[in-house]
Amino acid sequence: PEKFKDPKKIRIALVREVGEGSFFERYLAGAQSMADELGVTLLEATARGDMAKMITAMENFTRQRVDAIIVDHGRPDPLMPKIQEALARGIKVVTFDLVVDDDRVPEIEQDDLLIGYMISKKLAIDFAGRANVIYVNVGGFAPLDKRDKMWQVVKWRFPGLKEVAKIGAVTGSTAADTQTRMEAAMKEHPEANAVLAMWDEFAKGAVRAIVQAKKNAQFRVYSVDITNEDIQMMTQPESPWVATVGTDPYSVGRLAVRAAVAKVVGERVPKYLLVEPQLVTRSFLLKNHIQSMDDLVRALPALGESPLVWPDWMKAAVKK
Amino acid sequence: MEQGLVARGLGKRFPGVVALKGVDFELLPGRVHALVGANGAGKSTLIKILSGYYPSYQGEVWVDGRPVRLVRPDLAFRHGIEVVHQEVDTALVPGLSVAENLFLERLAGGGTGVWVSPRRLLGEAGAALERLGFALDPAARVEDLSLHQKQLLVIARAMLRELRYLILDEPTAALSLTEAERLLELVNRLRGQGIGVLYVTHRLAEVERIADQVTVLREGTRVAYWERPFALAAIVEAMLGAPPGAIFPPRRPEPGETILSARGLFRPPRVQGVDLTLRRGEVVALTGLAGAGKTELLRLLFGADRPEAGEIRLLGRPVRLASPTAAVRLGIYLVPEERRRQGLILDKPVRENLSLPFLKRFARFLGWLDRDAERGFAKQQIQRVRLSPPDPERPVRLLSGGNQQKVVVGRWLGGLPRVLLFDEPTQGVDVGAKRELYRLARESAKGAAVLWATAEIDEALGVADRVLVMRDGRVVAAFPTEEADRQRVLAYATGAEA
Amino acid sequence: MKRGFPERLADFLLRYGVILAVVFLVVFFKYRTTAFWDLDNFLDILRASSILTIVALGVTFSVVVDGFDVSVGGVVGLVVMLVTALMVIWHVPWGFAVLTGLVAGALVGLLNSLLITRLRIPDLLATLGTLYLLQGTQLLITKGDAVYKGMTNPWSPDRAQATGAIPPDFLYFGQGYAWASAGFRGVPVPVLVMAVVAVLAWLFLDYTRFGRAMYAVGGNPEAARLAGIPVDRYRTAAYVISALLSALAGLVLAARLGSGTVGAGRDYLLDAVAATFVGFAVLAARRPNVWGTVLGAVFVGILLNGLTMMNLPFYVQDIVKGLVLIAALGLSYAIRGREGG
Amino acid sequence: MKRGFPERLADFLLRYGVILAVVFLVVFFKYRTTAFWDLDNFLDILRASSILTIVALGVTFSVVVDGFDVSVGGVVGLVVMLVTALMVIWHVPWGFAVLTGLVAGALVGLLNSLLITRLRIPDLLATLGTLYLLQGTQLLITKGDAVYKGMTNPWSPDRAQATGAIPPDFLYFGQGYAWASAGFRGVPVPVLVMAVVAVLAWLFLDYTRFGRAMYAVGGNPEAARLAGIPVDRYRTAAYVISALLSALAGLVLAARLGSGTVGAGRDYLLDAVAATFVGFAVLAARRPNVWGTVLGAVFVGILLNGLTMMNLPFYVQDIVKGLVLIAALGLSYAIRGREGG
Ligand SMILES: Nc1ncnc2c1ncn2[C@@H]1O[C@H](COP(=O)(O)OP(=O)(O)OP(=O)(O)O)[C@@H](O)[C@H]1O
Ligand SMILES: Nc1ncnc2c1ncn2[C@@H]1O[C@H](COP(=O)(O)OP(=O)(O)OP(=O)(O)O)[C@@H](O)[C@H]1O
Ligand SMILES: [Mg+2]
Ligand SMILES: [Mg+2]
Repeated sequence: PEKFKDPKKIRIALVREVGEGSFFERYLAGAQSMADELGVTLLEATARGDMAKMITAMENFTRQRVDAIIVDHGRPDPLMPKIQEALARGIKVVTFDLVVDDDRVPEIEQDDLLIGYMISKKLAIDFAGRANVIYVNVGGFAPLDKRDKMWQVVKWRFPGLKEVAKIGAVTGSTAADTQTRMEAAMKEHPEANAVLAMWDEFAKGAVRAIVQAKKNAQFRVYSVDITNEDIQMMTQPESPWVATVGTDPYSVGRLAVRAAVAKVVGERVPKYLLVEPQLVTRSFLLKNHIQSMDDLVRALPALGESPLVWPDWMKAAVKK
Repeated sequence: MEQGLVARGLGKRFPGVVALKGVDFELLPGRVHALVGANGAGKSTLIKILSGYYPSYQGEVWVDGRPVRLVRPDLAFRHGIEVVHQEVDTALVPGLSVAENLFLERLAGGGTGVWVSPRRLLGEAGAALERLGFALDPAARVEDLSLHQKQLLVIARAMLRELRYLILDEPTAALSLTEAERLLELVNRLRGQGIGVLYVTHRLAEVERIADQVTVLREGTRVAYWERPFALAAIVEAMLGAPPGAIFPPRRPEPGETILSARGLFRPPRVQGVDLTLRRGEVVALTGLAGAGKTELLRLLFGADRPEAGEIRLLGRPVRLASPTAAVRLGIYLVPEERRRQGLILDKPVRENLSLPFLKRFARFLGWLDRDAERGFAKQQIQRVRLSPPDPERPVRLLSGGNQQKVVVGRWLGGLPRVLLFDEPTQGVDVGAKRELYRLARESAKGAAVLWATAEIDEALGVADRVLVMRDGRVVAAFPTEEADRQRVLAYATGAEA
Repeated sequence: MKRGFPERLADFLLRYGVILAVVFLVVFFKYRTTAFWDLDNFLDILRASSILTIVALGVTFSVVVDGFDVSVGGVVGLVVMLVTALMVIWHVPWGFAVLTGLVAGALVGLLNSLLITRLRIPDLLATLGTLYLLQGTQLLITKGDAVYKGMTNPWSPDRAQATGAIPPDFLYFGQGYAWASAGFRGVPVPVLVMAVVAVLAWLFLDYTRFGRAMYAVGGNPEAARLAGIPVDRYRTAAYVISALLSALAGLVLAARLGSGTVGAGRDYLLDAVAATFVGFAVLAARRPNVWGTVLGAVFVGILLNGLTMMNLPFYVQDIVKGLVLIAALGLSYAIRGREGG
Repeated sequence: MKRGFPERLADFLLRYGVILAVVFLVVFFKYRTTAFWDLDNFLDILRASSILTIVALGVTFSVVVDGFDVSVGGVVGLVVMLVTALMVIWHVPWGFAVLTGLVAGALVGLLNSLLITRLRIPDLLATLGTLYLLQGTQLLITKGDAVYKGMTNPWSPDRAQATGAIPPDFLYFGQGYAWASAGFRGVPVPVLVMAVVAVLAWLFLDYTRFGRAMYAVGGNPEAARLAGIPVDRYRTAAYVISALLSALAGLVLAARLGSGTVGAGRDYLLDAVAATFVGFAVLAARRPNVWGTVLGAVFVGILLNGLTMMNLPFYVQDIVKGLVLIAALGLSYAIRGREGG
């Protein structure tokens, strides 16, 4: 198509709420790889969890008249006006895990409600509906809030699930902090036998606490998100971390860039691009000798490259 | 080759001032060499050079014939030169104990090993202080000491090193009679041991008593030198560059109505029930040994401390002095004992230090400051106290001790004093400036009552119309100056007479 | 006495070191990026710096009285959550919510000064305690949730939806423009707020007796007290002002975000401190001063903006920030050191 | 002079205020929770506090020379990332990696002291600049990724997997136990490390002439200089020690996590400062001191542990932390204030 004559000229801006940690590193790597394959320019700004910085970045890119902006996480109320501004200036916008009621803006979503439901349900099933759960989660972060909603639902569905303690704090070193709190909680609630961690940083802390207290036998840990690091910890000998639900940030990153480029060149992109979250169990990993995300993607293609937004000209461009 | 500490053509300049130029000077073993001069004459500067305080200076110094460049403190030590600086606080380490301060350069690695045993240190310190006859608790923390206790500590420290030349910069300024006495004996003893002592003072009587030689500085140059016997008058003239008049202004006792009266002021440990009345037009001296409670009494009258009992009446009406702010509003002013710590904001220019209490006066709408009015006020006060240099924008940090004192006094004279409280105002102030202060006290006594606390009995007798003697927190005697004489006052102060 | 070229150069650097650094940065970015050199961009930089600047001015006040207020970030966060929650959850009219926010700020300031002047707790510690307190309180308001249109009311037993909203009039303070015209987008309101605050603070500190007294209190409390200055009252004032400014910053931030985000303002402390102390070096003031602080804050803003445009990864930006900070200060202080020595 | 009961009580509170607070907490938790009162739990508390304690001791050293090292958190983070990355990405033997980590720490300390003693930049600012620098650098090492077995090597063009691993010998320092026996789980190694560090620091500061000299430098640099103490050398030493201790803390943290978590150690600064200055109040020391700092750090640990057991949300824990801090300090300082007044 026209606009794609000179890909180099296409400038895609990626505005991220957070940039640290394996999830986001892999996400960025995916986006970058896609951009390289298509030969478009990818600009990047990271707000380190500070909304004010995030909208400042939006403003900057809007003024620079980039061709498209990918908004990664963040909260709707602050970002909505900025997104409108961008659209007003003819800049295409794509969001990831951010709800915007505007048909011009495709939303990529690793459906957090579904994630929350799947993992809670998995826990309920495994324990046949009765468990003493140490719940690790905090409010105030959109994805975590959505997952929490479904945990409430599942608790209501399975009255046998008891939430004996709720811990968790988002700090500079969340994992280490959770570990400390988990140590205390385990002692205070010897009856606890399950951990539901709505974010893998939480899970890491909880798992370390359990392993170092040699209570592997007593606990089973359920979590959200899946990265190389998580796979490593899940496949440790008698690791209590039995199941997690997530998507591959790498392919999400690639999808985001594709969607942005498609919008720029005038393709029509569906409003909702749902990335199906996948349930990954410890037994599955062990059975297939999975050591890394790449192995996992091979064994579980549903987790890999998304089939969404692949116009032929794009396939062609990648071929070259 | 000649013995002694010999300096030729010493000079030191600071941005804007030449503090010292071309001064020759020698200090011989077993002699006491007095160094006198007006405030800002350059005494401290000369001393700081000899102590290796300045990394650079003009002129040469020989120690026992060997040329040396004293550009670092440890060089001075190495040649057995010990200095007790004028501002003791610069030489002491708060947070450490008296003992540790006493043996400070051991910590610098004076041969001693790595480990230090606090207990042994305390023991040694105790013994040493015992020997010197100083009543200091080796375990006490320096920041808890009073000014004069700190002074003693610094002197003690100098004594303990095996020194050959001792330099004392106004050591007795903050000391009271008895302590000063003890110090002078000490100096004599050291002279006996063949140590050369350079003695800076503003108390010419002390020069008379112990000095073998005296050098006079004026505006950074050496203007005179004498061997015993000296003519004090000549010394004073050399210092001031003009024939001295009477030190004390003539009395004009014309006691008006009572301005301030206190009944049963009580704030243990140092004020144990004091009555006094101050009347317009009279200067009242409050004397007594250090620790008698003069300072504390003054602080009560100024509202700096609260009395546990007793009442204060101003013009007959009882007043509650909740804070200095209240006192100042009522026209009660205090010239505090430690000017650097309590009187001045060292980094601010003279102007701001002068106008500080009366900012309201220069404030227009919404507190807007009228800079011109302020500057005018500053200029006027500078003239009134004859500050040198007469520069309103100079940071007071850079003024010499005496001139700093003038700033504090000048500040209050700019107000509308009803009661003026002076606490050791002539500490470290030269005769000229002293005379100024006496004059100013007398002058302001026209409209106000003046209470003048001093440990120097002669000063008390000279300046005042009435003398109150304090001991252990009580006023033990009070008499008009005519009927007072040195012996009786001293007797009351020490408790020989009660 | 006359002085040679080296001295005069040194003196020049001492006075203008930081300013030079800023100018250098601007020129550098002008030529390395396309979009930097542009009026709107400068206004955006100022808008991005405005909140930090206001906070930093608060810190400056506390430093003027020789104290140190580390609770500022906490106040910002508290006010953001409080004000938005009042509007969204409890339907409080925005004007009233704003008032409440400011009052809350003032109260925190009072608490700080009570701890410091009455209980005699060292400034750093007292305000640190308050900071912990505030970090917790701001989350307590919503039980840890963020505040946004249609949130579930954390205090309703049946987790009902909150039906309130944040009115445009309020948002105007964070997102609006003044003096807009055909050719000109207008001046962002936060920039105006910042400018007003800065000018007022400057006049207050440098031209009124109150400011003078505050500096005196900072210079030597004992002497100030014995000169009849009501020291404790001035220190109280300083901490209240500090907290009030932080509260104001919180309001602007809330208006800019249009919602209450958890942990907002947590990161302002370090930058604010940096800005304040960089201010010491500006024009060789050697004391906390308003314009120095402002420059210091804008400094950081310029860096962030320019570096993002050069598309450097965020962690590289931190490195550069550190280097530039050190360089600029080294310039000023190294020389002063020499002078002092 | 003899003193009545009130004075003696005041004096008692002044000396033991903080200690009392700790005791009170322990008793309180003993009765409000089931698992708190238990040897293993105390050891866990100590383990949880050990890293903070080591960092805080670093800060203490900087405060002893009347400085202030705010870069400690940055050093912790840097070392965590550096050491783990060396082992996982570049297959460096763990002993060597540890060495590198310590060297890196020492270098940061040197940098700080250079900025402070040579360039004469005020401590707070200099270390703040370093902090920014470090926050960036630690992310640069892995381009923002965490470090763990089987991570993709951020530096390999084809995103190959890193094949290194963190050996158990290294993990031992964070997760191992000493003197384990049938009845007794053993003492966590981090606790041992902490104890050793504390004792050494204590002996050094209180019983060697170097330590006393450091206090002298902090109390009055001028006087120290006049006494022939090489002031700048001591300040340099203090900052190097401070950084080294932070580096050590980083090592323990890395061993405890068994991986390089991004942003680890970012939050230690405030708590470390709190611990250090709480230490001032312990036994009315009125100056930075080792045991005070340790107590201050453990204090925070106890709170966290006990409140978690009571299942309070983390923001309430912050509030309590603030209140307890203020109360404990108020107790000590209010009284000193009176004495001083
Ligand atoms: N660091 C400095 N910078 C600038 N000027 C200084 C400095 N130190 C001293 N001076 C000036 O040098 C002159 C001599 O000061 P010095 O302290 O030697 O006088 P002094 O004889 O000791 O007076 P006093 O008897 O009051 O102590 C004074 O004019 C003083 O203002
Ligand atoms: N014997 C002592 N023991 C402890 N402290 C003392 C002693 N004597 C005096 N001081 C302290 O030294 C200072 C001066 O003594 P104080 O003010 O009590 O009596 P004074 O008559 O004013 O003495 P000065 O002549 O120093 O003014 C006071 O602050 C006091 O705390
Ligand atoms: Mg002098
Ligand atoms: Mg006195």
